[in-house]
Amino acid sequence: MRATPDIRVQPEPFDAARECAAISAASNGIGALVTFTGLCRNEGGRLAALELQHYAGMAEAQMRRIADEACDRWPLDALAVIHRHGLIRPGEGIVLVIAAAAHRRAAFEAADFMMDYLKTSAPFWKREHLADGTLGGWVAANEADDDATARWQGAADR
Amino acid sequence: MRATPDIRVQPEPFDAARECAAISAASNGIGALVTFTGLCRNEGGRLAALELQHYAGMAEAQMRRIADEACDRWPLDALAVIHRHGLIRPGEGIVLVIAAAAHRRAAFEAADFMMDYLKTSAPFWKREHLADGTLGGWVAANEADDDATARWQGAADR
Amino acid sequence: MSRNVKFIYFAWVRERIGVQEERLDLPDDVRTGAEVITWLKGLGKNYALALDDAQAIRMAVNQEHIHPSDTIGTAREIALFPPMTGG
Amino acid sequence: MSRNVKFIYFAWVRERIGVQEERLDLPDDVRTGAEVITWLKGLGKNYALALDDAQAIRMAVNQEHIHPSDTIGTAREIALFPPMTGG
Repeated sequence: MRATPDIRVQPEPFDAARECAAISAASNGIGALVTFTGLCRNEGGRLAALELQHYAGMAEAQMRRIADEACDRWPLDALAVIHRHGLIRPGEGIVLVIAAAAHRRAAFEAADFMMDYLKTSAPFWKREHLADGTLGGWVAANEADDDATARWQGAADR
Repeated sequence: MRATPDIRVQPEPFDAARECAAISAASNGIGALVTFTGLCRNEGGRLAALELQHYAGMAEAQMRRIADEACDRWPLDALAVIHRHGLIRPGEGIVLVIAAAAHRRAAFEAADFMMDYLKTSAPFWKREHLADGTLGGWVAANEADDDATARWQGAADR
Repeated sequence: MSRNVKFIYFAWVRERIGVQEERLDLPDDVRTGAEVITWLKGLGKNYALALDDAQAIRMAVNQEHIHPSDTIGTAREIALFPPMTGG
Repeated sequence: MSRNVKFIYFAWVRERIGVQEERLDLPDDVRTGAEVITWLKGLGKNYALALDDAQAIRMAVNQEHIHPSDTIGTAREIALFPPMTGG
């Protein structure tokens, strides 16, 4: 049976351990659990926080589209994706992806795929708040992220 | 600075959340944390437990060799690998890999690499204990695991 | 002939245009994403500045990504923003 | 001429040979992994049965993997086992 993704966009911190425990408890058929946590770096002390702006409504919808595609591509037992918005301090989590499957290949690839598409097609924008109290610039998109996303668009896809 | 892998072979359960927290707390430069947990499946109710036999001494040494190679290949902030031995019940963790890096590609690839090599070259053997109280057979190695490991042995390597 | 459409802006597009969202009467002969951008740029200097670098502008219509060459169809909500940097 | 070597067996290799580990005097003319296996198989039916399928046997010398064609060098400890199934 195809997994139904658990999608959340929230200002509150998430608890990766609690989410993993809930997923593990739901099935004894899971052999592989891959967790990706994207954390706010302090950029060598330069950064006080990241401000995450998002397009409410579309963010959830877009995350769900990507997650549904992952569930179609890989035999997953569970897929959870939580993305925070608002002000996030260094060391705090920004995004959490958990993919659970019978075997590790599906779990690794689904989590990796989720992150690549989240980076390039989920409507979130990061702005730096600097340690000296000033407002920094908007973070520029990374070309490497587009390249990473392109990995999943082979001729055989769709 | 090259990360020093944290390698453990133990009969006791591990706590992925505690290990992640320790790694996150050690550095505010981590942007990506990938956690892989290999769990004992119940195989549709057929399995009472997996017995993990290991070659003490060589298991740690081999895990360290693989982890050192991962730290040479990818710019990691931390790499932890914990493998259990003894009797492990369905739903319990068998192996935990945590890779931390500034960016997600290194963390994903290092964790994936670690698992592929653990599967094919770390001296552990699994035997099934069945739900009906009898002793099952030794689990056969999976050809797909050899193929997965071969992915890392491109012409450009070493 | 025109239809009333809700426009939403994000990140530095929002800052340069100077509003978070607004309702505008979009002429019926504006049919593609690229035409929407050209039309907006005619509304004022702030729009021209915000949307000057076409390569750096992304669009969504009714909360789905579109390419500049795509037609906007029955757009109720059009969003304009720089490349996304979530995750 | 021979040297005293510690042999360790794992999984079904251990069960078929019937011991977990043992010390054996390995003749000096046994130089490669493959020669070790051939020599062991001559020690008795249990060894022959355990090591019959050469494709399914893996070896480590002094706790490092070797190929059957590799020389065993100054082996203090030789381990024989089926393909590993950890992780």
